[in-house]
Order: sequence, then C-alpha cells, then structure tokens
Amino acid sequence: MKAYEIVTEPIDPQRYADYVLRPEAGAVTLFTGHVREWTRGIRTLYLAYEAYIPMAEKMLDRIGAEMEEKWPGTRTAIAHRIGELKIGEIAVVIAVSSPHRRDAYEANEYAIERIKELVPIWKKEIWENGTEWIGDQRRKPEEGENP
Amino acid sequence: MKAYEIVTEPIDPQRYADYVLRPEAGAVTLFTGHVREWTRGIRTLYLAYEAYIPMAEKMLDRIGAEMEEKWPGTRTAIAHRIGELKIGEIAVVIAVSSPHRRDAYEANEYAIERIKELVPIWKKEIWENGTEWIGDQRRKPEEGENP
Amino acid sequence: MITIFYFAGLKEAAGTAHEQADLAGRTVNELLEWVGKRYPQMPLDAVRVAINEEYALAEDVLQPGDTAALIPPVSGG
Amino acid sequence: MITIFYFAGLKEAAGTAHEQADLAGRTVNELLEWVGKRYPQMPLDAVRVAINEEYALAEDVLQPGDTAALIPPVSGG
Repeated sequence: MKAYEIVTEPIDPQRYADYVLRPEAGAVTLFTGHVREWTRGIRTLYLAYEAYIPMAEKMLDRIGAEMEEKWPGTRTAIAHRIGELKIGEIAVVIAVSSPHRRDAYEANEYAIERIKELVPIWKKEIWENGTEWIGDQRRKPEEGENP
Repeated sequence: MKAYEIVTEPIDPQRYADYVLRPEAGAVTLFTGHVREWTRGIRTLYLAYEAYIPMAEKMLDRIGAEMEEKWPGTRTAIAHRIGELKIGEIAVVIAVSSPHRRDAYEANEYAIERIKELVPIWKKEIWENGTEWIGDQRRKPEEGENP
Repeated sequence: MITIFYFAGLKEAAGTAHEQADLAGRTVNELLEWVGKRYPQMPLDAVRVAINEEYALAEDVLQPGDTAALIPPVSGG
Repeated sequence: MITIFYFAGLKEAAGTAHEQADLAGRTVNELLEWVGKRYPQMPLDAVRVAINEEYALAEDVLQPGDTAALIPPVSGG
C-alpha cells in the first residue's frame, strides 16, 4: 500500500491504522466515511465515485504534508475508493497516529475537511428514480434543494 | 461483546467499529490508545492496568448515555483492557458512528476526556528502574516531575 | 459493617484489596479520617469515595452493607 | 496542442473524457470561454482548472503539451 492512495477494491481500515502506528504513538484516530442509505429523506441505492487519479493522489500527499507541518510528530495514511460502492461500504479512510490524542483528533478532522475542498473526486448518487453528480448545480428529484 | 466493557484479552478495534455501523451512519471515528515506549524521556517496558470493574463498566455506560444525549443519532462502543500490556498494544478503544462526521469526532473526543476524569481505572508504568501508579502523588525516578 | 475497597497505590499502602469495618452511620469524611489514622502513609489528598459504585459526597452517610471504594486519581485511557 | 480533461457531470455534458485543442498561449480564462462556447449546456460556474495536476489561476498561460483538467465542485469523502 501507499500512504496516500486511490483504490478500486474494498478498503480494510485496519491496514491504514497499522501503517501509522509506531512505538512513540500513544493515540491513533481512524476515520471511515461510509455510504449512507438515507440522505435528507432520499434513499440511495449505491454510489459511484470517480477521480482524477494522479492529481487526487498528489493532493492527498499534499494534505499529509500540511498535517505533518501543523502537527509535528503525527503520521498519516489516507485512501479513497472509487467505482461503485454499496450501502455501508467505506469510501474514505484516514488514519493518524500521534504521541498525544489531541493532535490525532485535530489532524484527522483537518484531513477530511481538506479532502472535501481540494481532492478531485466526485460522487454520483444513484437512487430509485434518478442519479446526480453531487457538488454540481443540478437539483435532486422530489426535493429542489442543493445538498 | 458488550457496548461498554472492561476486557482482559487483546482488543480487536474493528469489532467495535463494526458494532456501531448502521445504514444511516455516514461516519465512524475509531480512537485507540496505545502503550507508548517513551514518555518524557523515560522508557516504558510495559504497563499494568487495574480497574474497579463493575463501577468502571457502569461509568462507561453512563458516558455513552451522555453522548447519546449530547449528540443524538450517534452510537458508541467503548472497551478498556486491564492487566499487563506491551508497547504498542491497545489499552482503550472508542468507536462512534454518526450520520455526520462532525458529531463523530466531537463525541469520540468527549468520550476519552470523560474516561480520564471518571472511570476507575489505574495505570502502572513499569520502567527498567522502577514502577509508578500514574495519577498518584509520588515522583518518578530520575525526573522529579509529576506526569 | 461496611466493606472498604482499595485500589492501585492505596491497595499497596494498605497491604490489602478490601476489608470490613464497623462504620455504618458514619459519613464519607469520617471514613477517610478512619482510613488515614489506620494507614498514616496512605496518600489520601486527591482520593474520591464511591459508595456502591457511585461517586459519593463528603457528607453522604454509610449504610449497613454498603461497599465504599477509595478511588485514587484515575489514569485510564 | 493541449489536452483537456472533463470529469463527472462535465464529462457527460461534453460526451467525452478528454480532447485536444490548439490553445497553447491562451489563459485559463480563455480556455473556459472556449469550452463554454463549444458546450453551451456545460455548467462552468464553479469549475476550477488544474494545469498538469495543480490548481491554476485564471491568468495562468497554457504551454504546448500541457494537460488542463476542468474540475467541477468536488465531493469526495
């Protein structure tokens, strides 16, 4: 595995937690983002993720570098899956280890916020009655509200 | 497994993450606290944890109830291991699932802070040249500073 | 009679994990005074007391059959 | 020549994932104008442009051989 990667197969989060653990780490935070069945009353059947893979991995790597600068002593691994994902499956995993817990929480949350700003990955929701690329300007069926 | 438990065997964190996952959960945060080899320049050989088991489980259960009140829709599982633990092994695991990620981070961090205030568990550090019950008023060898 | 539990460093100072004492009707504060006289080396400054697995106040009164646990500063996590 | 990449909804609007165009020497802004004329239905309001896998500024100038990716609002995580 790479510390920052786009993958097409199911994610085993424990591999990323193991990757960041070191003898000086007292705390590991592991975030997993999962496909939700219900979002604002609309039932999702499954999701499809697409990425601009080389740029996405470069941006994940950059986020990791930002984290090491902001929280020295942390170690990070991030993976995002693309392709079709079923309900409950893991889309993204972020593992952070740190000597102290505060940094592990803060750095981990920073990572997911930056991923959502920066990394060229797109989510398409597939419902019973339609599909939508999330993040774009089109409206959802039956709702008329942007996510 | 119980959602709030004191255990004596090695902790498999994934069991707790799986326990809290539900179709409406978009985010799972998993915190693991590990035995560190080095703390303020002193090398730890291993740790020994002791608990007032029935009260500790009751307090973990109470922390979970506090979390469900503060962050409705979250689901939590917590385990703390007692006995002798080697470097790198997991002493505590906190798994929180939530529809949205912000709550999963906040509630998880709340749990570890409350555990450190409230739950009757004690850590004894074993070094090459001595031992100490952490939290008590005695001083460490070679340092003269309370942790 | 009540049962007193000692943990961590307190257990080492007492040389026992638990004992019984005729302290029913006494307050938590009086229990701590009794323990302090019995074990002069025991560090009681930051000790909390739990009665029947719940943290108790200094003025709470022990009932016959209660379990009183002396809780030194905790260090889980 | 430069290579233009389209993703997500933009790819569906363009009907292609990538194409080549003679836009070396033009700015990122001019690239977006060119795309907007070519695909009038394409939603370009919130689109960012990456040149060679780095986010670019509106005034950055395209060089021969560059790859320009149109990045609609991202939704990873």
